Amino acid sequence: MNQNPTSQTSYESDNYVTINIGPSHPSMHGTLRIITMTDGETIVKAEPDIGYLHRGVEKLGESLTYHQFIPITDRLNYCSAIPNNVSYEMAVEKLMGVEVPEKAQLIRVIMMELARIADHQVCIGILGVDLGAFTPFFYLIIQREEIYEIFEWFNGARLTNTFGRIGGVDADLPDDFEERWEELKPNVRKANDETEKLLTHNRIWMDRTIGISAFSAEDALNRGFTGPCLRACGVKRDLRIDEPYCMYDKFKFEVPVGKNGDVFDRYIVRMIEMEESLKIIDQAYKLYKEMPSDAPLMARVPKVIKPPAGEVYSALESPNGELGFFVKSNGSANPYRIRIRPPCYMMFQALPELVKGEMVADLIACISSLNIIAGELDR
Amino acid sequence: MAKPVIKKEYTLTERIYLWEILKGMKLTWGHFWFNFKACWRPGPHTIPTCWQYPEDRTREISPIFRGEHMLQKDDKGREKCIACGMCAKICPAKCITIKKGKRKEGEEDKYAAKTYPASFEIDLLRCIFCGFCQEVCPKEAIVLGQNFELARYTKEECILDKRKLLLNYRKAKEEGKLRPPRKRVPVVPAPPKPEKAEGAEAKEGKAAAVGKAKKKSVAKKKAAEKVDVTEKPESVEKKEAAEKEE
Amino acid sequence: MDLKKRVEQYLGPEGLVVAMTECQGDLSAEVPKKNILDVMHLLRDTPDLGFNFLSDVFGVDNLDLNKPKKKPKKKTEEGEGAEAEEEPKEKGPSPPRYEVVYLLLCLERNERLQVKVRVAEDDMEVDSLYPIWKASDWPEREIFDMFGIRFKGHPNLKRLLMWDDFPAHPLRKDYPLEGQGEERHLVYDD
Amino acid sequence: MDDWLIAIIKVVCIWVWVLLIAVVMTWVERRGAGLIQDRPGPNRAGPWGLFQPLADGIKLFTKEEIIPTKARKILYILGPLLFSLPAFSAYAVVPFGDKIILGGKEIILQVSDVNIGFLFILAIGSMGVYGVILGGWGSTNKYSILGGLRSTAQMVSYEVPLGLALLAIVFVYGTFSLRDISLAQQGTFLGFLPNWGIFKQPLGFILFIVAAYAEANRVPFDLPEAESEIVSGYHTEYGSMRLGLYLFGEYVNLVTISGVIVALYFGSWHMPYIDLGAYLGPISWGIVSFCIFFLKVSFFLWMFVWVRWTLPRFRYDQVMGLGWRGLIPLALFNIFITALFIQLTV
Repeated sequence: MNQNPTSQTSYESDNYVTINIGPSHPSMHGTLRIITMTDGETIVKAEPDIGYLHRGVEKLGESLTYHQFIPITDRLNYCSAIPNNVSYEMAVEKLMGVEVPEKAQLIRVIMMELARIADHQVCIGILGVDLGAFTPFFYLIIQREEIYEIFEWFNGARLTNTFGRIGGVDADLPDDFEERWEELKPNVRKANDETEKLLTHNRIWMDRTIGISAFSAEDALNRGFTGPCLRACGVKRDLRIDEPYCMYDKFKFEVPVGKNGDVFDRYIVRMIEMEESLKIIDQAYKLYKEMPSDAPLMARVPKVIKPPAGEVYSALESPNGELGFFVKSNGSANPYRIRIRPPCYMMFQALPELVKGEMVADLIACISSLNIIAGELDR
Repeated sequence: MAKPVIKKEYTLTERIYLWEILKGMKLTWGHFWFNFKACWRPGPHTIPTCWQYPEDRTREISPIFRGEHMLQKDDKGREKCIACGMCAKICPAKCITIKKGKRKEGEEDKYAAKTYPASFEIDLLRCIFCGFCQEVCPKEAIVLGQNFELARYTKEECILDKRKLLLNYRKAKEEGKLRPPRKRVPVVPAPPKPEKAEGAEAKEGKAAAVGKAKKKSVAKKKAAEKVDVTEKPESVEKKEAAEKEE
Repeated sequence: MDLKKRVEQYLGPEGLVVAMTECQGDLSAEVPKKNILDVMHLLRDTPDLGFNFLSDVFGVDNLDLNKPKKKPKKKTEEGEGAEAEEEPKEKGPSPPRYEVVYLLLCLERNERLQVKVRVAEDDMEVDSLYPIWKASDWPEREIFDMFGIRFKGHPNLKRLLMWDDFPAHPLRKDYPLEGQGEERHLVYDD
Repeated sequence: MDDWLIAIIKVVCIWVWVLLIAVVMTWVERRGAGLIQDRPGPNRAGPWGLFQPLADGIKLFTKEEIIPTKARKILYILGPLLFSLPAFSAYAVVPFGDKIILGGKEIILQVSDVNIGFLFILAIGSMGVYGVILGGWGSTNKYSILGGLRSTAQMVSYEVPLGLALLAIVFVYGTFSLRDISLAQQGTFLGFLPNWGIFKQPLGFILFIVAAYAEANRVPFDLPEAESEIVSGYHTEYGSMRLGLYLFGEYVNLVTISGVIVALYFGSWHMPYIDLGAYLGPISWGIVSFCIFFLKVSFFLWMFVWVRWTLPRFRYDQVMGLGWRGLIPLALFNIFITALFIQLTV
């Protein structure tokens, strides 16, 4: 593309209207801002402007100890805090060379997959709301509440879980987990089913999503796409399989792959991933039950964590894509530099290309389907 | 293994709009009818998925919910807190300030240990409810209770002093909503160097990394055992915390 | 053949790799700053390396690391309390202050490689990777925003997270955690 | 009693009645949405939350009226009035019952039985678009202008299939008067079906109802006020009672449209198979016919709510495509078939 989409050119033109969408707009997730230049309703140029939720998390991390940073990671992707926690913990554990006990890893898997379901539910629900279908959102969000209930009984918080500690997890699964899980599973399936019934084959929905903001696999890789959005483009890449962590290589699950990389594919990929997550949790819980009840949940880590000097990067497959933490230590009790690689950061920068030539309504659908979370976008 | 998920050809039923719309309407009607019937149930909690919050408080809150803080007392009604300052040190939001006081003669029935917090303040406006303070507390003195109704009229009310924290404890005790004692998270047993009993002893506080769930002597013994030598004995840390406070 | 040898084999002869370090299995290669584009082309196009995915780009400020190791735990307390004692230029050539780290990924073999470029304070310009990977668009803008390192050839190098006329570069180690009291003044016309 | 007095009483009664339905509709909509979405909906104000509209009304009335500095004042103020006035006046030709005999005087339950009732509805209905476009333009807000433009294009486009669908009805009944059409729907059709318009014009009914949804800016055609895209469309900048008038006008429109649907396609005040008028006295029949009509209208009002909370929203170009490429050819085809059929049978 010879014309660079994000370059700053004048927004004044006799033929075009400049519309400033955001930072406070009903469908801007968090506080995003997009300056669009439209020809009628067709977008000629769109330029995202981020930073309205910038809290300086990376700078903040340099002043906290390794443990104190865990609650801060909750606030990155607030729709699914647990993968954020785990990703950071994994990075520090890698830096320290600590092996996490298997049972703790299983608990992490179970909780992360629950968080993945919750995240996808929100994403699809919001996508529906942004396209005018309110009802599926509520069917999905009710089940998310049940998932949050499990989180609450696990360690006392619903949204900002502060899950796990460096070297393991902070609590065992609650006693009634199985009960809750068996109750939750069919309900999640039912809610997904109802969403599918309301949306998937509805012509209005199909018209609104199929072929919208389609992206080729090549472009997506060049742009650094990861996660469901990359898989929707037809690239089968899932860190859970490609770079297994947390015993993911022991579970059998499928990775859905789309073809066109449009909004519809992203939606379907997420739908199927939820189903696969349910399967993973089943398998993980089976393995978990086989473990002795007093199996260790924490590795032996010192009370004050002072990793040896060095720098590592560790990533996992968050619901949104590759979520990586780069941690550099200088041997002291505070991390020297923490870099967060949020998945939607890379995807959002491709927005100008994604929505070029689409309409304003499609821009909204595109943002929703990318699942942009301003918290992790701006950090 | 990749799943083909795409079906881009519109079928006839998809083409004509109406069939799928009617199917969707049937589904929403099902929900409507179910909830319409539920509406007539007595009591505030009619529709199963919704709690009519201020009236209906039947929703069970997890006993380990991380809500408003309280300072616990022991069985004899003495304050457990020893003002070691661990909570203030670990707090990521730096919302706890403690002033240490020395127990005088004749106050043995008020304070459990030789030191006690002369003042103990938690700034709820800063607190992020991560629960680290209750994890590090060696005496299980500070815990997060089940109260989630934190709205106040003024900023001053949001600063919990010691009186309020103890009041919270009394209220929770009266309502039977005390937090259950901490469960120990089993830790990987130490490498087989010392042949002392591990199984029971090796269980450490909830988060071994930050927690100090042990009696002092045991903790010290264990610290000596540890392979990772970065750890300081507890007393040193405590001193540091106290110093920092000044 | 393991990755380290391969990288050395392809990059070494042209002197394109200064040093290679390994930390917990993460391999990082330091390359000369002026050759970064060549290195990236080589890394991407050599079939044996095939690093075709740019995962992330970010900067690191090594100011505190380069300091003499007298007080190793000086900034454990209040973030950047050290701001007051401006570190004067040490005698002798101190190592370049900044690093730009590129995280590369080979999708076929699932190998990761960190490529590092050291940036001295007197020459804060690095070639932009935008022509190779568009993924480096925003990360480079962010580095410019946070560290003040400029990228040559970047089409739209302006601040990303902070507002446009923000006076400082916040992720530098000598910038205080609490900020310096910058305020954004929004000006509305009429 | 003088005729003009009767007329005034009728006007006032029907005005209040329509207003009341519209008010209750705001409650039904939110309560229905709640129940469909597994939540109770507004249930605090009064029994079952029935006073919620009242509370909303008080809120809207007592809010400060703000006119944006850069707004074009006259247009801005004119917008909501021009929107709500036609909405109220369109109901004048829609019947709401058969007739009632009071003091030997026959009173038809309709404000005025104009013999060009259809044309009146079409004409007045399309007046409403002025309010929308003026409000959108007068606000000097880009979202408002987009909303106004969307609304205008959509209303103008869907007038055509609406008119064509009505034309087929005129073919069938040979009159423009809604009362005459209502009267003609008594008895049975083909021996076993009620003699209702929907059985004579099934395709026409579908076309009409789709076009009517589009005219009323209801989901799935609610793009003029699509809140996820253009915030609130043409009434983004409005507040207090001016916003209230817009919202209110929409509900009044719904009542009118439901009334027209019932009068044309669902046998007005007739029960299927039973001619109640033959068994009841003149006064009681008047009341019963009114009730029957109202029940039918309520069903269609509920349909609006029901559909709204089921469907996603169209995109602007898709709405236009559906209108011009889908509905208009179908409507023409419908007219052709109807004309052919009438020609063959008569």
